[in-house]
This record gives sequence, structure tokens and C-alpha cells, in this order.
Amino acid sequence: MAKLDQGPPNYKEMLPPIIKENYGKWQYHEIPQPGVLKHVAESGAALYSVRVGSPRLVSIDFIRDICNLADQYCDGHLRFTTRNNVEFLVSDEAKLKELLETLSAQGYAVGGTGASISNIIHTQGWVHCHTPATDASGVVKAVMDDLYEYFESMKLPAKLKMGLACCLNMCGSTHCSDIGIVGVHRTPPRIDHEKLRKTTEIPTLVASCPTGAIRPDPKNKSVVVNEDKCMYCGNCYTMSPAMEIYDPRNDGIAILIGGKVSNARTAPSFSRMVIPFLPNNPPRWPEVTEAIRSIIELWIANAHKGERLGEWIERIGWEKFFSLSGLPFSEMLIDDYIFARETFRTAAGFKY
Amino acid sequence: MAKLDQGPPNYKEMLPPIIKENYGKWQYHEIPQPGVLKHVAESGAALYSVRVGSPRLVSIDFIRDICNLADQYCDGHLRFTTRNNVEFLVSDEAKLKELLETLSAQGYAVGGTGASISNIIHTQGWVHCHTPATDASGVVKAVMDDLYEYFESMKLPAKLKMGLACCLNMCGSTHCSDIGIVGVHRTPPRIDHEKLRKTTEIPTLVASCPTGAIRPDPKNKSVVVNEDKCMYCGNCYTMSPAMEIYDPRNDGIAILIGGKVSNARTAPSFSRMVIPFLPNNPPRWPEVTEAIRSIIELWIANAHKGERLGEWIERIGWEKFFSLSGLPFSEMLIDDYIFARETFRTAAGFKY
Amino acid sequence: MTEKKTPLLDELEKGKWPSFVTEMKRAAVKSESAGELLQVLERSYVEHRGHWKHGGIVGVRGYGGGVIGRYVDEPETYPNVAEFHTVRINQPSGFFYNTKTLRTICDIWEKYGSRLTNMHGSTGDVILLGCKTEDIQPIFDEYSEAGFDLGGSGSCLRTTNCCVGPGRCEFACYDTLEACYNITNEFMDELHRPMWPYKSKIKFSGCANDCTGAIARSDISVIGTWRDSIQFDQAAVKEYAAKNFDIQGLVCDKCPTKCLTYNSQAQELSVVAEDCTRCMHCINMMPKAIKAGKEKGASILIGGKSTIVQSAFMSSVVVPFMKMEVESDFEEFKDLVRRIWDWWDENGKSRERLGELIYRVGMGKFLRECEIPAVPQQVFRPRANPYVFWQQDDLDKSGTALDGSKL
Amino acid sequence: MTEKKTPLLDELEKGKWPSFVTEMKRAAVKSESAGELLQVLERSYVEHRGHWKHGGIVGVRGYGGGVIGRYVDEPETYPNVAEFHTVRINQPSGFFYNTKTLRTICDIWEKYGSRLTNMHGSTGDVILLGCKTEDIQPIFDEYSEAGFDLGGSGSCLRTTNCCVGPGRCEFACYDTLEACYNITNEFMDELHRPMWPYKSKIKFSGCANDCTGAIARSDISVIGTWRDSIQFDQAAVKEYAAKNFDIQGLVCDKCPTKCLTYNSQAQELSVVAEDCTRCMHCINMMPKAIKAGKEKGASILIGGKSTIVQSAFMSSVVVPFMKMEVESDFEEFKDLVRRIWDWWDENGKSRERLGELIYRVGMGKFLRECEIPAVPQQVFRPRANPYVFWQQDDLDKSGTALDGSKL
Ligand code: SRM
Ligand code: SRM
Ligand code: SRM
Ligand code: SRM
Ligand code: SF4
Ligand code: SF4
Ligand code: SF4
Ligand code: SF4
Ligand code: SF4
Ligand code: SF4
Ligand code: SF4
Ligand code: SF4
Repeated sequence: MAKLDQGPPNYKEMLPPIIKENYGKWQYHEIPQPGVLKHVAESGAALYSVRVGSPRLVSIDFIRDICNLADQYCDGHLRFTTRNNVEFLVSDEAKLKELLETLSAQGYAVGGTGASISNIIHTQGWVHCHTPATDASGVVKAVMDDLYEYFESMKLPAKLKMGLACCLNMCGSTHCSDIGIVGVHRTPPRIDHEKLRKTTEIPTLVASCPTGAIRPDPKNKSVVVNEDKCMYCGNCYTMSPAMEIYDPRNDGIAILIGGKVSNARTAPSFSRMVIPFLPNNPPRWPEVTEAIRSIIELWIANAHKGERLGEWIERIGWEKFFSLSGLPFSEMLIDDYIFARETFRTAAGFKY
Repeated sequence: MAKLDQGPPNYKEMLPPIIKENYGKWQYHEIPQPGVLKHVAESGAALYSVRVGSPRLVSIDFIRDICNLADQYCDGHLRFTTRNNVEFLVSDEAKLKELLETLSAQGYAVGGTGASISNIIHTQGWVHCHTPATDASGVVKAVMDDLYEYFESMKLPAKLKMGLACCLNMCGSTHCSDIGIVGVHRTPPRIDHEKLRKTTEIPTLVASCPTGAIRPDPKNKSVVVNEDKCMYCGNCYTMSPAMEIYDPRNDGIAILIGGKVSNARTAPSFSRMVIPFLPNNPPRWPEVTEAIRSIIELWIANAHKGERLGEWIERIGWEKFFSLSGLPFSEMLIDDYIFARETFRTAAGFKY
Repeated sequence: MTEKKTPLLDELEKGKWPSFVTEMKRAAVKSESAGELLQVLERSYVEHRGHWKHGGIVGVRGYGGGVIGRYVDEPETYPNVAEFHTVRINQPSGFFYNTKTLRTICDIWEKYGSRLTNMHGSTGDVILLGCKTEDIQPIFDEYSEAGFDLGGSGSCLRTTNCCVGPGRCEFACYDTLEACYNITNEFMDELHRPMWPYKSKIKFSGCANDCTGAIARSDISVIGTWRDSIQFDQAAVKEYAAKNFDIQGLVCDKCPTKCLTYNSQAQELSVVAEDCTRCMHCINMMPKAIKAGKEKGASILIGGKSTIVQSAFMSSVVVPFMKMEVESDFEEFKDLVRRIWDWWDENGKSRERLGELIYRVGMGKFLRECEIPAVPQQVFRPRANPYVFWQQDDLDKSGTALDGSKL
Repeated sequence: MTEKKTPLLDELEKGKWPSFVTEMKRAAVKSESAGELLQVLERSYVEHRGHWKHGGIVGVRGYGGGVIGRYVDEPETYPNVAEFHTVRINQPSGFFYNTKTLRTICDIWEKYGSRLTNMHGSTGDVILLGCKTEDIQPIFDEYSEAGFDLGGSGSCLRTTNCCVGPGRCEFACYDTLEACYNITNEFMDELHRPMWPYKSKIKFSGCANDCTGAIARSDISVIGTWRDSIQFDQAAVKEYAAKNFDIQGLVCDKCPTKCLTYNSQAQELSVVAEDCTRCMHCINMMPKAIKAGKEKGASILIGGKSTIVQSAFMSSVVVPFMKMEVESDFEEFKDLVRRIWDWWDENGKSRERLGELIYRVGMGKFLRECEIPAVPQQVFRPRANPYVFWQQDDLDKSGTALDGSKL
């Protein structure tokens, strides 16, 4: 019988000796080159972390490969980052160069530190989820390929954090990212009345709709959707498999930008929609990669040093961002949900 | 028979010759002394406006008095300001000094220009309205007496605009004032069922309650109030005389500060509650006058030159304002209404 | 008249600020109702409560508003204020008066009323405070004869209001006085015959200093602005510098967009015009040296109101720039507000102000249905959620089986 | 295995970023389900739609979550992924691993699953992607034997997560790794047996840089901070200056409260400690010269979540400063979250996250009922409306006749 409630493996058993010895005694860090962090402890000990990009969706072969590298250069120790990158923990400076050479030879992606683009936090998409409006891994691959130069260098005005979520549930936490890529549905759910009668508790389904678009239809022992009220969130589909919402011709991607979570300088902020819809165009989603590249290049060309994407836009004003970027503005971009009011320009001061 | 729809008197007939001649051609202004504005036109003509405080609730005798003065010094022309002060329009510089002397001799209040406190926009109160939680004119008189030095001088960091509303309808537009004085009820309405049956359309009454606290009571042909949901806005009383809400022991005054409407430097902003309740203590409302004076003195002592009250507080942070002012903070001051969310501190950065 | 004592109110005759109690006493010398009002008020001061009731509808023939009915709660004790209604007289633009007009107001009021007034009400009217039901029509008749009209009350266009504007202010970007007068006259029916879900207010401010508080206090806020660059008189800049005025610290450092630069060597100012938000600060500080641009007009903002019911709302931008030309009779503006009022009238619930309606149904729908183009100036920032209402007709629905059948 | 063609996916093997397609193909060499997954995905790329369904409840004995049931929509065509469930394995704090542990994960997964994983899931788990219903229990049994446990799914405490913290970061203000481990172990029942209105998440970040994104992604966000003043090493400041690092421009000018002053003469920094909001910016810029204060702990913020249903919420401050001491077993924190969860459990509607509940019933009520003192740090600014819910028991009701009778 399995042991219940034993909890996760103890991290203490995972730490390399240098970390155990200098635990909580780190003094400062440097980034000697893109992808390499050097942390120096009070004791003088130095730990090198080599950050390697990961597709996140990996085979056990990949994991075994990195284990082999970690055995060879890191005495068997490595970690992952909160952005799904791999970090090789090198305590022996001598081995650093070798590791970097091996990584380069074997085609690993080294980078993602400092003022760079790191991995994109993302989700399941067409690979495994049931509500996606787009794929996750594919879009990420296309975007990261396109922006690879900014992963392996540190020449941006500041860090750029991207997230992708394949539906409005936003498992990729795109809502506070510098650039958020969000899969969106655009048509109301299609009701399979028979399935509904078999699978669904109608009151729960009705209650699940944030806009009150679903009404019970007692005669039919089913429900009706008021399509004018529906904003395609898919929450009803999460509650009931009889409310299918995918729609190949109309699903696609929205781009939200300018969010952050760190408190450095400015408060954490939500990402804001600047492109309401781009089509799903696999395998390389060119409309998406181009749109993102343009935004990033505009930021590079205009931001002050150290200014995150959203900080730059807030400084110049969103209306100015639209005029600089040439992105079309439309009523789609104006909030009409619960907290809309605070986004309205209740002031006579603005730029033309 | 009366002529219908003839509209207001034509302002053109009211303008003094100097204004007609220089209409739209004013070039700049100066404030030679508190209460006196000098406007110079492109033509070189100079118009002196002498601002005199008014209790607003005035007898026709008062109006005739100022007419006499206007005849004597202004060729019969004067105006009122959007803050209910009187402005004597002097086109003959020679008469300015005489007018000022006469005003001083007769005890008129001259001031309210530049970096001063001007008149308090206010309302009816116990004099004429049916829903007041406090008086209007009396509180204004008490506060202005106390702060008179700041009316007749221009030594504040910036303009200070006050408003008073005797109930939550806020006819005094206290919601965007540097200092707003608002009459508040604190107990639920008392239902006079008999009167209700005679006077009130129940569905309209039920719909009027913003928090849904009123339920129809068909048995009784009346309504019930869920007292836990009531926040004493008095909107039901506006709809029905059977819902009396005044309560002598518990009505009083709340103080909201830091609002503004001008767009100069910073966007217009709402006033924020810093004191949820002060008692009605007529005739001089000492708790109110003291509270306001303390806030103003704190502002004078700490603000940068040119900084409105709210601009100062936003710069230092509201938490700092509370620690500097010593005003007690409580959950009463935390928003729990429709737009509460944007007031929550969604950041890890703050002062202790 | 005022034989009865008012010890609490008497306290309020002391102090430097002019006293409303003194005014009430002056009125009471010849007006019994004013005398009784003092008694009622003294009692309120003792009891900490008001004594007024609203009541039946009072008014004048042909109008649906303009008079506020008011009754004392103990008519037996206070027979002279048993009925004590307010009459709202529409003020002239900018509150400009000649003494003849003011005296006329006094003379008529003396005949019928309490001798007490508010100059002015918070919306803008001349408030005639306290008269009997039977006198309302004669009062109106006489004022009408003398060239006055009633202001608004009830679910109508309320009395409009404007700042002093070109009458006496160098900052005015359009003719607020004429706009207010002309537009009020255009909408006489809307002002006098309540027919909407609730009240609607317009205020006209000549520039972004907003001296009428329009953005906070009116459903439709007309705020003067310009479209080109602010203008400098560099000679005047030098004069300020000569007087040791701190141009850098008090002006440039406080420019919200940091688009204003002071060259202290040359003693000259320059601006990046496209970054200026026309906030008025620098112009306010240096009125002799800095002026608005040449291409003047107004921003139209919508939705302002105070706290009841859904919270206070400020107006927000719907038309960033509109010419406000006397010559064209303000046609563009009138067309716009007509479209907006019609839409509100059709969609608004009872006692739902314009701002609340827009919030409830969405700014997008409002703009679409009132045929106002969406522009980024309307928002501080775009939406943070992806909940877009897509216009279904614009989509390719050829592959979408909405009846539940498989695609 | 992968005889079938995948021309669209093959495109994604090109380019410099590591390819998930390559990974899928590697897995497919030995796993039929991975091979079929490639087919399903290729079809999605052609058809622009997903092919997965959620379905019946799957799980292991004794737990209510930890496994996500998933089925392909055409089981006949894709029999090997007819059942294709995800198993969530709770990761070690900070995602630290030794290779032995990682290999154990691989070895067990090789026996039963698709050979595909996510390292890691967006919440933090090791995601084992794709197995059959019948294998779920054996998979769990073997992992359990090897010292692993399941993570969360359903209406429970979800897998917690923390930043690298004292393990490798000089900025950590408390022991995130130990806090995460200790607190996760404390709440095993809450993690494994869903019983709440909805999911609840905790994330631990060692400082205000918030490298776990806690404020946006967790109902309970624990963000390291300090209570005293930042500390300077002035010698190190001089070193930065010597390297021509722009201390004034890049550090002081960007300090949000302008409390940090650089004396370029002396090449020294000073701070007005009481005005510092501990935003981390200066420390980030000059890690050798500026350090956090000595009195360290964490701010507790509540309510973060993503968009469904009421919009995305960020967490907001409820306890400005709390000691997070290993020695005291994080008792204060545990007590707090227990009170909060109990309150949520009692008051929350189905599928209502903590932040939404607080918004619905009011922050004041939340604080009162969870016995958390109200402090100004909890808000950016106080309320703008006067709609205070007064505690009726605190008032003098002796004169208030609530039955409608006259006072
Ligand atoms: C390894 C990692 C923590 C972990 O436990 O895994 C980490 C590590 C470090 N972070 Fe971070 N951060 C990590 C995710 C984050 C996140 C969360 C995220 O990426 O989703 C954030 C918040 C993002 C946001 O604001 O939207 C984050 C915001 C920061 C910041 C603030 C940046 C800013 O100016 O806003 C700093 C400070 C800095 O770099 O100057 C920082 C600084 C650092 C330092 C320098 C801390 C230190 O002294 O060791 C580390 C190296 C940073 C670098 O790569 O340049 N870290 N850091 C995460 C690496 C993710 C990756 O693979 O790229
Ligand atoms: C007479 C009046 C307009 C009218 O049509 O009646 C008026 C007149 C002037 N205003 Fe005003 N303002 C008047 C109400 C307002 C209001 C509305 C209010 O008081 O409710 C505001 C908005 C208040 C707010 O922001 O909360 C207002 C915000 C300003 C400002 C912006 C101040 C700021 O920095 O925020 C200026 C610019 C300045 O003074 O530097 C201004 C500037 C001026 C100037 C200098 C304009 C000019 O060149 O003639 C006038 C003299 C100001 C003075 O008294 O120092 N006026 N001014 C109003 C006088 C009211 C009174 O009796 O005190
Ligand atoms: C007389 C006046 C106050 C004053 O002493 O100046 C006034 C008095 C009343 N207001 Fe007002 N309001 C007055 C200006 C305002 C303003 C200010 C403004 O217009 O700039 C506001 C805030 C701006 C706005 O419109 O939101 C205002 C917001 C209200 C409200 C709340 C409206 C809302 O949507 O939030 C009510 C409640 C209602 O309509 O039932 C209200 C209702 C009332 C009533 C009619 C209450 C009632 O149901 O009897 C008051 C009659 C008092 C009386 O005895 O005559 N009054 N009222 C002002 C009108 C005088 C005039 O015509 O010039
Ligand atoms: C696997 C994962 C995405 C990934 O690829 O990494 C994921 C996958 C799913 N999420 Fe999530 N969520 C995952 C992290 C998140 C996060 C990010 C986080 O935890 O930091 C969020 C945003 C933060 C938050 O909690 O709000 C997130 C917000 C949601 C939501 C919306 C919740 C809300 O209150 O807004 C749903 C909808 C729901 O609960 O019904 C959801 C629902 C789902 C479901 C269970 C959809 C469903 O009903 O079947 C997805 C199962 C996919 C699958 O095939 O396995 N997932 N989900 C992440 C969990 C892995 C792990 O355990 O480590
Ligand atoms: S974002 Fe939506 S589609 Fe993507 S994994 Fe999460 S729930 Fe599934
Ligand atoms: S998709 Fe969302 S808005 Fe539309 S019916 Fe379903 S739950 Fe309601
Ligand atoms: S604020 Fe309230 S009590 Fe005062 S005049 Fe307006 S409606 Fe009457
Ligand atoms: S006072 Fe306001 S909240 Fe209370 S019952 Fe009346 S309308 Fe409702
Ligand atoms: S709003 Fe502008 S134009 Fe009108 S009076 Fe005020 S400063 Fe002058
Ligand atoms: S008007 Fe305002 S924004 Fe424009 S230059 Fe002057 S201060 Fe700056
Ligand atoms: S949150 Fe702070 S302590 Fe944790 S890794 Fe990031 S910078 Fe270091
Ligand atoms: S931590 Fe932030 S607020 Fe404090 S001194 Fe440094 S930059 Fe300024």
C-alpha cells in the first residue's frame, strides 16, 4: 500500500554541498555572461548556475540527458526555475567552461538571464487540454525561435517576461506578463441537449455563467444561451461537456501587454489587451510572431534603460503607444466587464 | 399668461462695457492682493474683480446692498462665481481702492483668490431639505470662521477647495473636493407601514435600494429591510416618505479629503474618507472644525509649494498620511462597495 | 417678527465669515415665513434633526419641473412655512448680472416669498427659497414677464452652467458663455418637461482647469482644449526669470509629461508639443509667457455624477476634440448629445444616470450605438480581461453549427 | 512507431529554441501513446481545434485529487490515447533535484506512461503526461514507495511553490524553501482531499521581486520583506562609482519614493528609511553595496488568481509584516491561513475564489471575521464613497425607534 500524505521529497536532500554550506549566506551575484549567474557567499565560495532553455514538454530521455550532464559537471545537482528552465549548479569553476562548451556543442539553448527574454510560461494547448482555443507549445516554439537573439543576449532595456495560456482560464498566468498570449474563443457554446440532460446539473451550469447568459429551459430539460450576453469565456464548458465552445474558424489568439509582478520601482500590474484577435495559423503562427516582434522592437527603440515594457507605456501613455505602434484601436479593446470603470479616461489630459 | 421656454436672461445684456470690448481678448491676469484679480486685455484695458465671500443663503436685502455697491463702483455690474462668491467688476482703477475701503468698513469678507481657501460649496441642510444628516450653512459658517485667515491671505501651498453635502446625495459635490464634509446616517430606515401602503409603489421602492436590502412583504402589503445589508444611503427615503432615516443620536458627519477636479499636473480624483464619523454638535461643530484645521495644518507643514492636498498625500502615500496625522484607521475606511477592488493594495511596497 | 429666541443660531452671528443667520434675521424683519424658518432651524439645532418633508407635486402650467415642493412636518406649529417651496430661476451665463436684473429678482420675490434666496444653487439656478403653493403660478408669471425662465428639476435636462470664460479669462478655449446660452435655448423642451430616466446635466468649462467642476458634476462635461502646440512669449519668459521665478522647479518639474524644457542659459522655454497633455499647469503658472494653441475647441466627456446610487462617477472622454463654433451654432455638439440622450432614454432604467448606464451595458456598446468612433483617448488603458463581445456578424460562421451538431 | 507523417509538426523541429516536437518524437520511439499523441496533435494543427475531453473521475485510493482525467474524442482512431490522464507529482521545494531523484521519476514513468512530462506544471508539479486509468494506482504506489507524493487538483490546497530563496539568492528575507516544505506538510489533508468551494494556492517569494509571481498567481502570497532600514556597504558603493556605474540615473532617480540619495562628492548613499517601500530596485541594481534590513519577515497578501470568473485579481496586503521563523514552526502563518480558509469555506459559493469572496462581501467583513486588524497598509487609498456598514451594536440606539414610531 502506498504511503499517504508523506509530502514532497525533502529539498534538503537535493541541495549540493556548496548550497548547504552557504545556505542563506549569499552575498551578491554577477552575470558574467548571458545564461550564467555567479553567486558569491560570505565565505567567498562561488556558485555558477548555467541556465538552459527547455521546451518544458520533455521526454524522459531529455531528463536523463540533463542528469548525465549534471553528473558530469555538477556532482549530480541541478534545478529548474519558476519559468521551466534548467539550471546546472556548478560549484567548481574549472568545470564551468567545459559545461558551456558541451552545451553549445550539443545544441542546448543557454541564456535567459538579466535583460533578456526568458522562457515563456505556458500550458497544455492541443496537446492535452479540453478547452484550448490555440496550441501552447507550438506557439511558444514559434515565438522563441523568432526571438532567440534576445534569449541568448542581454541587450533589452529590461527583463521581458512572457506568458501563454491556451484559453481564458489562463493557466499560463498571462494576466500580469510583459507580453501575454491568450487563446480566445469568439462564438457562443453549442449546446448538445441530449448530452446535457445526461451529464449536467442545470442549476450549477446556469450559475457558472459570469454574465448570466444561460437560462434554464425546463420544457426541454436543458438550457438556452442568450448569445448577446455571451462573451465566450468557456466557463460553461468547464462545467459541462455538453457546451462545446471550440470553433476552428473563429478561435485564435489575443495579445495583452504591459503587466508585471515584481514590485521593483512600480507596483505589479495587469497586462492590457492591444490586439483582440490573431488567427490560428499553425505550425508557425506568423501573425503572432510578427506582432510580438514589432512590439518588442518598438520598446527597444523607445524605452529608457531599465524600463519594463509596461513601465515605458505607462510613461508615454497608452494612446501614444497606439499611435507609435500603428496598432488599430477599436471598441474591442475598451473594457466592458466588472472593473471597466477605472480604465475610462476620467480626465481632460491626453495626447492626440 | 407666462411666456414658456424663453430661456435665461441673455448674458450679453449683463456684461460691462469693458468685457464687451475685450471679450475673448484677455491676455493675462495678476493677483495684486488677496481677493483682487487684475485681468489685462490685448487692448491694454485692465479689469479688476474684487471677490467677496457670501453666505449664499442671503436675503434680498443683501442682494440690494451689493447692487448699491456695484452701482457706485462698477457701473452696475457684478457677477457671482461658481463657488457662490460675489465679484465686483471694476473697470476704473481709481474706484478700486475706494471699493476695497468701503467693503472693509462695512465688514465684507474679501479674499478667496490664489492659494487660499475659498467659499465652501454647500447645500440646504436643516434649512430646507428633507433628508439631511446635518446642517449645511451652520457647519460652513463654523468652518469658515475658523479658517478665515486662509480666506483673506494666499499663504497655502495651493488652492484648497471644500464642499459640504448634508446627505449622501452629495448635492455639494464633495466627492472631488480637497476636503469634503458629508452628512451621514448610520442606522437603517424606519418603516411607517401605514404611510407606505398609502404613498409608495413597492416595486420601485425595492428597486431603489443599491444593496438589495429591501424585500417586499406581500402579506403585510409593505416591505422589510434586511438591516445587515443596509448602508444607510437614504435612497429609499428619497423614494418613499415612509422610510424615515434621520436619527438624531447617530447622524453626523464624515470627512473625505484629497479630491480635485482640475487637470493641472494630475488627473481629477475622488475624495477619500479619512474620518468616518464626527458628531453633530451645533451651533459650532467643534469636532469638525478641529479635524479640518489639523488636516490643513499638516498639509501646510509638509507639502511642496504648489501641491494640492491630495497631490501631497498621493506623493507620500495614504498610509504615511495616517501615521503623520495620527487619525485612527479602521475597517470603516476600507471600501466595500462596487469599485472597492482598485483601492486594495495589490503590491508589496508600502510604508510602515 | 422674530420675537422668539434663537440662542444657538445667535452664536452663528459671531465670527468673521458672513452669517446666514444674520441674513435670515434680516429677511425675517419683513417676512413671517423667514421668521418661522428661524424657529424651525433653531429647533433642528436643539434636536439634531431636520423638519422638512417632500410632498405632492407642485409646479406651473406648461412645465414639469422648476419647483421643489417642501412642507414643514408640524404645520400647526409653523403655519407660515406649512408650504415652503423652492422656485428655481435659470441664471444668466457665467452668473453675470446688471443691478437692474438683480433688483427685479428681489422685487418680485419680495412680493410673494420669504425674502430668502440662494445665490446660487449648486447646479447654478437662482434659488428662491420658500413660498406658498398658491403663489407659484403668479411668481412664475411675473418672472416670465420680466424676462426670466425656470430652471430644471426632476428627470430632465437640468439648468446648465458655465465658467466665466471669454468674459474675463485669458484661458478660455471656446465661448463658454455663448455655448451655455445657445445650447440651453436649444433644449428648452428637455429642460422644462421631464421625460428621461433621470436627471442630466451639462457644464461648460473653458479649459482643463475646469472651474465649473464639470468632470465631477455633470453628465456631459464640455472642457476647452486645443489641438496644436502651446505658444511661448520668450520675452515674457525672460521677465519671469528676471523676477527670480523658479521656472525649472515650479513649472517644468511639475509638467506631468516632462515635455516642457527650460533652457536657463537662453532663458527660453520649449515644448515637445505631441507629448503635451494640455493640463494647463505651465500656463497657469506663467500666464504672461505661455498661451494655449491656436486651434481651439473642447473635449467632450460623459457620465459624471455624485454618489447615489452606484458610487460617484467622473465623466470620461468620448470625443477628444470638437470645434465649438458659435458660427456653426454648435451643431456638432447638439447632434452628439441628442444621439446620446436618445440612446439613454431608450436603454436607461428608472433613476439610472448616463454614466451608470454606460457602465452597465459597456462603453463599447455605447460608442457603437451612438455612432462615436472608438479611440485610445477614451481610456487610461485598454481592458485587462479578454472578455470581448465579438460582433457575430463579422465572423466567418460558415463552419459553426450553433445547434449543437458536430463541426 | 511514428510511421505516420507529421509534416506540420516537423516544421517545429527547425529553429534554435529546443523543440517539443523532437521531444515527442523521442518519446514516441518507445511509447505508442506518445506516437499517437503526435498524430492527434498533427490533426489539431490541420483542423485548428483540440481533440481532448474531460471525463469521469479518476484517482487513487485515499486521495480526492492529484490526477486529471483526459480522453481523446475518437478512441477508435486513437486507441492508445483513449485514456490519457495526467498525474501530478509534488515537486521538491525550489525545484532542486539530485540526479538520482530525477532518474527515479523517469524510471517509474517509463514503466507505465507516455514517457512525456512537463518539468514543471504551471503551478509547480512534476506533470506526468498521459497514462491509462488502470495504471494510476500502480503508478502512485510506486512513486509513493520511492518517496514521492501527489500534488493537488480539484477544490483543495494546490501544490505550493517557492522561489530558490536562501538556496541561492542573496535577497531572500525568509527561508522560502523550508516554509514551503514545512507548510505543505502541515496541510496534507487540505492538499489531498478537496473539500473547499474551489482551489486555493500558496506561493512563497523571498522578496518583493516575487520570482514565483505569487501576487498574481496565488490566493495566499507570502512575499519576503523587512521592517528596518536597508543597509549600505559604502566601500562597495565607491566600487560601483569607480566603474562609472550611473548611480544617480539608474538607481536614485528610479527609486519610487525618492528616499535614496547619492552624494556624488563623498560617493556615498543614504536613505530616509521610513519612506522606503522596500521595492528592491536599488538592491537589484547594486547587490554588492545595498542589502535588505536586519529585521526580516514577510508580507502576507491574499486573493490572487487569474481571469475566470470575475476577472483576474491580484493579492492584496492583509498582514504587512509577519515573522516567518523556522524555529517557531511558522505557527503565526499557519494560524492565519487556517482562520482564512475556515471563513472562506463557510462563506464562499461554489467556484468562488478567496479574492472574489472578499470582493463580494467586503474587505471589512473579512478582516473582522478573520480577526485581522485593519491597517492603512491594506489599501492604496481609503474608500471614495461614504457607504460605511456601521456595527449597529456600537451605536447609541436608545433614541432610535426602529419600528417606525416617531422619535
Ligand atoms: C531563477 C529564478 C527564481 C527561481 O526560483 O527559479 C529567478 C532568479 C533571479 N531573479 Fe527573478 N528569478 C526568476 C523568476 C522571476 C520572476 C517570475 C517569472 O519570471 O515569471 C519575476 C517576476 C517577473 C515580473 O515582474 O513580471 C522575477 C523578477 C526579478 C526581478 C525584478 C525585475 C524588475 O525589474 O521588474 C529581479 C531583479 C533584477 O533582475 O534586477 C530578479 C532577480 C533575480 C536574481 C538576480 C536574484 C538573485 O540575486 O539570485 C536571479 C537571477 C535573475 C536573472 O535571471 O537575471 N528577479 N524573477 C527565476 C528564473 C526564471 C527564468 O527561468 O527565467
Ligand atoms: C471665478 C472662477 C470661475 C467662475 O466662472 O466663477 C475661477 C476663476 C479663476 N480660476 Fe478657477 N475659478 C473658479 C473656480 C474653480 C474651480 C471649481 C471650484 O472651485 O469648485 C476649480 C477646480 C477645483 C479643483 O480642482 O478641485 C478651479 C481651478 C482652477 C485652477 C487649477 C488649480 C490647480 O492647480 O489645481 C486654476 C489655475 C491656477 O489657479 O493656477 C484656476 C485659475 C483661475 C483663474 C486664474 C483664471 C483666470 O485667468 O482668470 C481665475 C482666478 C482664480 C483665483 O481665484 O485665484 N482655477 N477654479 C471660480 C471662482 C470660485 C471661487 O469663488 O473661489
Ligand atoms: C438645491 C440643491 C442644493 C443647493 O443647496 O444648492 C439641491 C437640492 C436637492 N437635491 Fe441635489 N441639489 C442641488 C445640486 C446638486 C448637485 C450639484 C450640481 O448639480 O452640480 C448634485 C451632484 C451632481 C449630480 O447631479 O450628481 C446633486 C445631486 C443630487 C442627487 C444625487 C444624484 C445622483 O445621481 O447621484 C439627488 C437625489 C435624487 O435625485 O433623488 C439630489 C436631490 C436633491 C433634492 C431634490 C432632494 C429631494 O429629493 O428633495 C434636494 C432639494 C432640496 C431643496 O430643499 O430644495 N441631488 N444635486 C442644488 C440645486 C440647485 C440648483 O438648481 O442650482
Ligand atoms: C497543467 C496546468 C497547465 C500547465 O500546462 O502547466 C493546468 C491545467 C489545467 N487547468 Fe489550470 N493549470 C495549471 C496551472 C494554473 C495556473 C497557474 C498557477 O497555478 O500558478 C492558473 C492561474 C492561477 C490561478 O489559480 O488562478 C490556472 C488557472 C486555471 C483555472 C482558472 C481559475 C480561476 O479561478 O481563474 C481553471 C478553471 C477551473 O478551475 O475550472 C483551470 C483549469 C485547468 C484544467 C484542469 C482544465 C480542466 O478543467 O480540465 C487544466 C487541465 C489540463 C490538463 O490537460 O492537464 N486552471 N491553472 C497547470 C497545473 C500544473 C501543475 O499542477 O503544476
Ligand atoms: S489555459 Fe485553458 S486550455 Fe490551456 S491548459 Fe489551462 S484550462 Fe487548459
Ligand atoms: S461561454 Fe461564458 S459567457 Fe458564454 S454562455 Fe458560457 S459561461 Fe456564459
Ligand atoms: S445633500 Fe441631501 S440633504 Fe443636502 S440638499 Fe442635497 S439632497 Fe438635500
Ligand atoms: S438606506 Fe439605502 S441601503 Fe438602506 S434600505 Fe434604504 S436604500 Fe437600502
Ligand atoms: S475653466 Fe479655464 S477658461 Fe474657464 S474660468 Fe477657469 S481657467 Fe478660465
Ligand atoms: S500644459 Fe501641462 S503637459 Fe503641456 S507643457 Fe504645460 S505643464 Fe506640460
Ligand atoms: S523572489 Fe527574491 S529571494 Fe526569491 S529568488 Fe527572486 S530575488 Fe531571490
Ligand atoms: S528599496 Fe526601493 S524604495 Fe527603498 S530605497 Fe531602494 S529603490 Fe527606494
